Amino acid sequence: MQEPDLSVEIAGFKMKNPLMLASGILGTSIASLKKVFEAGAGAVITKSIGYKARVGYDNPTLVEVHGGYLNAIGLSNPGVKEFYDELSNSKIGDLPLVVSLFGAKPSEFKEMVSILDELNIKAYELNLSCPHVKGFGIEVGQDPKAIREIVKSTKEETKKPLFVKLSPNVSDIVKIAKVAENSGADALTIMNTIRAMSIDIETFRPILANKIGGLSGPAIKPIAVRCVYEVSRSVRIPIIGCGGITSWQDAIEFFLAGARAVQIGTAIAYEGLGVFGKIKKGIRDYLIMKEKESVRDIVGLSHGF
Amino acid sequence: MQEPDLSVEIAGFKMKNPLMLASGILGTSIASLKKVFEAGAGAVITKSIGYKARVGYDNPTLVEVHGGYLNAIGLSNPGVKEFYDELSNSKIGDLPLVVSLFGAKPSEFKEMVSILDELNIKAYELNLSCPHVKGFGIEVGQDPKAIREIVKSTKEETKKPLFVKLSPNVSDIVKIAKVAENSGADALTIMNTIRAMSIDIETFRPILANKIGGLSGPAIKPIAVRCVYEVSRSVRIPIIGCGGITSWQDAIEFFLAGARAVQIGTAIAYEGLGVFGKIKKGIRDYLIMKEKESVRDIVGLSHGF
Amino acid sequence: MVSNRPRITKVLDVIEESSTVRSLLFKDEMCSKAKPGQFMMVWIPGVDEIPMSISIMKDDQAGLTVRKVGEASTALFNMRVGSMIGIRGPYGNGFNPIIGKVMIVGAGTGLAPLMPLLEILTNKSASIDMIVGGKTMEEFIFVNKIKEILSKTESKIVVTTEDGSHGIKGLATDAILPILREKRFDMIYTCGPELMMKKVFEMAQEFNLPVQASLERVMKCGIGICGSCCIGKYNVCKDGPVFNSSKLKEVKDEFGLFKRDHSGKRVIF
Amino acid sequence: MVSNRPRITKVLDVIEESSTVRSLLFKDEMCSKAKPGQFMMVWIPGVDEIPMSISIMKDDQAGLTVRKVGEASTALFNMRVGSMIGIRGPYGNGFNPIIGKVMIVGAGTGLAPLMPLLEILTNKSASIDMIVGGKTMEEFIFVNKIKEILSKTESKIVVTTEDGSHGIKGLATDAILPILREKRFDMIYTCGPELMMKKVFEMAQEFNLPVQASLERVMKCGIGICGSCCIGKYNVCKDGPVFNSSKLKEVKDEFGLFKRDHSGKRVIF
Ligand SMILES: Cc1cc2nc3c(=O)[nH]c(=O)nc-3n(C[C@H](O)[C@H](O)[C@H](O)COP(=O)(O)OP(=O)(O)OC[C@H]3O[C@@H](n4cnc5c(N)ncnc54)[C@H](O)[C@@H]3O)c2cc1C
Ligand SMILES: Cc1cc2nc3c(=O)[nH]c(=O)nc-3n(C[C@H](O)[C@H](O)[C@H](O)COP(=O)(O)OP(=O)(O)OC[C@H]3O[C@@H](n4cnc5c(N)ncnc54)[C@H](O)[C@@H]3O)c2cc1C
Ligand SMILES: Cc1cc2nc3c(=O)[nH]c(=O)nc-3n(C[C@H](O)[C@H](O)[C@H](O)COP(=O)(O)O)c2cc1C
Ligand SMILES: Cc1cc2nc3c(=O)[nH]c(=O)nc-3n(C[C@H](O)[C@H](O)[C@H](O)COP(=O)(O)O)c2cc1C
Ligand code: FES
Ligand code: FES
Repeated sequence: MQEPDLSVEIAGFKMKNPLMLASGILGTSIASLKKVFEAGAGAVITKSIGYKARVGYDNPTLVEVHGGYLNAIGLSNPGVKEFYDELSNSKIGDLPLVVSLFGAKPSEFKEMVSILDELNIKAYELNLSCPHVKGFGIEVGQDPKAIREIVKSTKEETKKPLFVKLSPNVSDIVKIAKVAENSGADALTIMNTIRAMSIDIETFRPILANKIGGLSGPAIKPIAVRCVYEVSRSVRIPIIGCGGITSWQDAIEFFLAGARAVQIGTAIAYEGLGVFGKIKKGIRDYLIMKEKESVRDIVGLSHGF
Repeated sequence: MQEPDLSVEIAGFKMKNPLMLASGILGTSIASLKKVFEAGAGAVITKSIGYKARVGYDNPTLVEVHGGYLNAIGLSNPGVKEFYDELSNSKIGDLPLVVSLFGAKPSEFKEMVSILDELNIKAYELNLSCPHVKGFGIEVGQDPKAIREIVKSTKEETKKPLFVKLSPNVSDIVKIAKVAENSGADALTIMNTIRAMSIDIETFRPILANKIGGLSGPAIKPIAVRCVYEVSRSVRIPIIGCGGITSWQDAIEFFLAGARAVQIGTAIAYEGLGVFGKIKKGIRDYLIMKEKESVRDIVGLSHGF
Repeated sequence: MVSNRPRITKVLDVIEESSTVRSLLFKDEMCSKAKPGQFMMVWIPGVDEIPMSISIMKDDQAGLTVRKVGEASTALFNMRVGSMIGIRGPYGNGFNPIIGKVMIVGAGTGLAPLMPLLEILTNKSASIDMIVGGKTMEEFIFVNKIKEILSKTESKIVVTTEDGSHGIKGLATDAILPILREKRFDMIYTCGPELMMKKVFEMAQEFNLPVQASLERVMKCGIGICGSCCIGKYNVCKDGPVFNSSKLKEVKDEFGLFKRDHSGKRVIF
Repeated sequence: MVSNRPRITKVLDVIEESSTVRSLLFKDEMCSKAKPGQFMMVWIPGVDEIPMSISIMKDDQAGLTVRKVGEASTALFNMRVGSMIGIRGPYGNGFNPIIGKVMIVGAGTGLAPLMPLLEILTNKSASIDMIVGGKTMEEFIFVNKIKEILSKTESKIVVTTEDGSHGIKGLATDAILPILREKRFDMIYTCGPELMMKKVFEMAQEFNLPVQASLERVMKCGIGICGSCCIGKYNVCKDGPVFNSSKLKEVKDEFGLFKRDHSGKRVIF
């Protein structure tokens, strides 16, 4: 049997394998991102960058729960200008780098892209779905009009592919996904974390300083699979699956649901960076066992039933 | 130290302890419900009853996932008339019985209540939130107008307390909760399961016959805690917490978040009916340790921070 | 880690038991080590998931024996070597095999859970009286296998058919009375149509003998939470499928009288 | 089951180390059995959660030693017996204690992670040369305790103050050079201000001696996923806090040059 082809292509962006580092995990510096790439990721995404610097929330910003983690980092980031200084084409080299952006209004996204666009960035991911920062994430990601304006005006500013990252904290993710597609999104990342909370029973207090945070990890996987399945049956652009992927079996489940690539975040807390190699090997062996030539051959296979 | 008071009262319905059996679990017959009551529940809820009989979905209707279960039973029920025959005041006795109802339109709810109301039922729970049956649950539970009409017209038909069970599959559960409150709901049950899916990677198929089901169990607990916290800060009527409660610590977390009582479902799959006794004892010991006289004293305590 | 989820396995062998009954053999560690009388939920992808007794256990393999009845059982019946099925379980309590003189009363595919029991009992019991009932000769299953197993012990088999095409003409229960009058038993095991089991139970009560009967009800979850398999205060999937005499007494208002369909509606036997 | 979650514990004892430094003792099984140099995330409910070295381990108790600096450390400093804090960890790699001749260079609360190391080393090493630096006499902590521990072995302690109020006048690093010229060491351990550690590292490089230095960066998750504590390709919380010479070389473009604030912005030392 021939070696299966793990490469995938998303709106012209070719990746050697379908595994991406999810935004906000180890995405502070190019050095860290390179390390993740060397561990086996097909692409890496920076943490979400905003127009201005934000320190984010006070600690505790992270707490473990059964089956996952809550985080309320609060979109801490050094601002687009400082971040621009952090990057340089010589540093980036041929790192398959995606920059994640958040903002409150279309002009901010436009401005950020115009600053960054000369860099050797492969694509942008618009984070319209952070579940715990007022005015930036979810309020935007639930509002069709805001999505339309942001995607359209960002699209005007760059020729690079635009991924739009959606929130599951909506009544109908399919509707939102279609709006993003019709506004010019080249791919959809599904999904971000789910608004959640944990209270300490000894002190009676919410543990996160921000009280509410986003739930990630295995706990949300079945919800993410459902979102990928529903959306991929209703849009034409590629879907990047994200949410709780920890094993190669999880990754396969997302491909079958309709994802063309997958992102890995919280699994790194459980498994370390070795998780990329393990999942890659698992996908390869699975394709051989199922006599499939490439990852592409299993994308959306569950739709047939 | 005096024995703490575990009793709670919800819209005139007095329960000896704040633990309720969640709807759809073991709620087919009075004999089963009695057994759960004898195991230590303060109140028991029937599975959701509709106007007409429904066989529900084909199997598989249930599948385990990491941290919980997916189910798509499909609101199978014998219809209100057959169910009426199943009950009788002599059978019910003083079982603290709540009947769960689902329906597609206000007239169905009205009709069901008019049939059942003479029975020794303590309260109704309107299931406006089943996440996987078209036309009944979630479509209703996302639509403020439908909620208003159903709650108002059911309220006209009965003097018994009405609990309205809400779905987390909405953009803003607080908004929906306020609609239910303003329409006359006496309490809110928060929350039902979350739409989710599981695909078998050997056969490429969604496992549930209905493909999409509802996620319950520990995985959804932090989401339910968040919903209870947010809603209880915005409405005046009591909240009944539900979602992933498996231990006494979980129950306490819900009380602190703002729930006056809690429902237990999936935990029975992990722990059996003994879970009621264990949780009850845990709550009692906790109240003693924290020098609180009653469950009421800890409801919503986390709001102070 | 997650156990109540179908484990996909391939059918390794299909054994023709009669024109309407086949046994399927497959690899499944967990069910190969089950207790006799336990069952599994068998997923027939794209069709249904139905409860099936474990009729064969050997090495790391388990087997089921299915009669084609409706859509799901026919799909299972039509499976070939290599077909994929999903197995979860083993579920339920199973029979409690005792050491002593036992009677076993089985009919139709009710013999399926009795076969592993029989094998264990032959290693334990001094004597087994086996009564096998059926409508007609052609529908009989396992008779040769049973004879072979029983040949190892001081045991007896009685076969009854309603049309008299094999063994004694009549119902299995007709054959029991004379034996009960003659011989004292420590336990009666039974599985088959509920009305037959009810009769067995009543006769056993008369003779003051303990019974273990394996019941059937509509199953969805298989793990004791959905309530669809309820009989009295019990769930057949968890508290059963094997009911002993005292439990049978507790459910006397339902046992042999009615069951529930998939909607929960009562269906009179 | 879930380990990265604050374990609430009560402060059992508060020890005044200096006018600005206190040690808190509390019960925590896990941190009482940590490796020297590991740290914990300490939740001060309603205030903040900050990384703190484990400075005391005995029986089922652990302790921390905090200098009041900003809001969080002052809140911790002001805790009383009975106050509740939340502990998660132990985190990080910790020091690798060796058998042989070692030098330990500490300053300020940098001594905190060095104390458990010192106790282990006294049971292992033939000789310890301890250099303790500080601004002024009043700010010194642990000196008597260190002397007591060292008295058990063939060891030496050198104290330096910038104002000359105690020991040698000058920086800790000034005191090192003569000792390095005189004596050969198998390892240099250091914790304190980053510029001091940088100097120690450079001198050690000159003499071709291996170093283990415990670094500080802004920490949020503590478990190697948020990236806020990055230095080069490493995360201090997971790959550190203790960096050996080869790792220090790998991060030479950042070590002693800049760190990042809570937003990720670079801050020059
Ligand atoms: C514990 C247990 C063990 C069983 N063991 C065997 C066995 O070893 N061999 C065998 O052939 N059959 C066995 N059955 C019966 C089997 O599960 C099916 O009911 C039968 O095969 C017919 O199913 P069908 O869907 O093909 O027929 P249908 O025509 O769809 O249904 C026929 C009848 O089967 C029953 N049935 C259908 N689905 C279910 C279900 N999910 N749970 C329970 N009953 C159902 C209904 O009462 C229905 O009236 C067992 C049942 C139980 C509860
Ligand atoms: C591994 C490690 C071990 C440490 N051990 C000790 C110890 O044993 N004793 C001790 O007194 N201090 C220790 N610190 C430093 C301590 O975590 C705090 O930084 C210090 O107490 C000041 O915090 P503050 O919030 O009160 O001051 P602030 O005025 O808020 O901040 C002062 C400085 O502390 C730093 N800081 C604040 N919050 C954090 C954070 N979450 N993570 C890292 N740095 C932060 C910032 O760089 C800031 O410039 C350690 C730090 C690390 C990384
Ligand atoms: C600590 C942490 C920080 C995160 N920061 C971001 C972020 O800055 N931007 C973003 O789009 N998503 C962020 N996320 C969400 C992840 O990218 C991802 O969508 C989510 O965690 C679900 O995937 P997972 O279960 O594999 O982690 C963050 C998640 C975590 C756990
Ligand atoms: C098998 C099963 C059946 C259910 N059926 C119903 C139902 O009929 N009506 C209803 O309102 N909720 C139903 N639910 C939802 C539960 O009542 C509860 O809201 C949910 O499971 C979350 O609580 P848990 O995590 O404690 O199970 C069902 C849940 C399960 C697992
Ligand atoms: S099948 Fe669900 S309780 Fe028995
Ligand atoms: S503190 Fe988050 S990676 Fe180190």
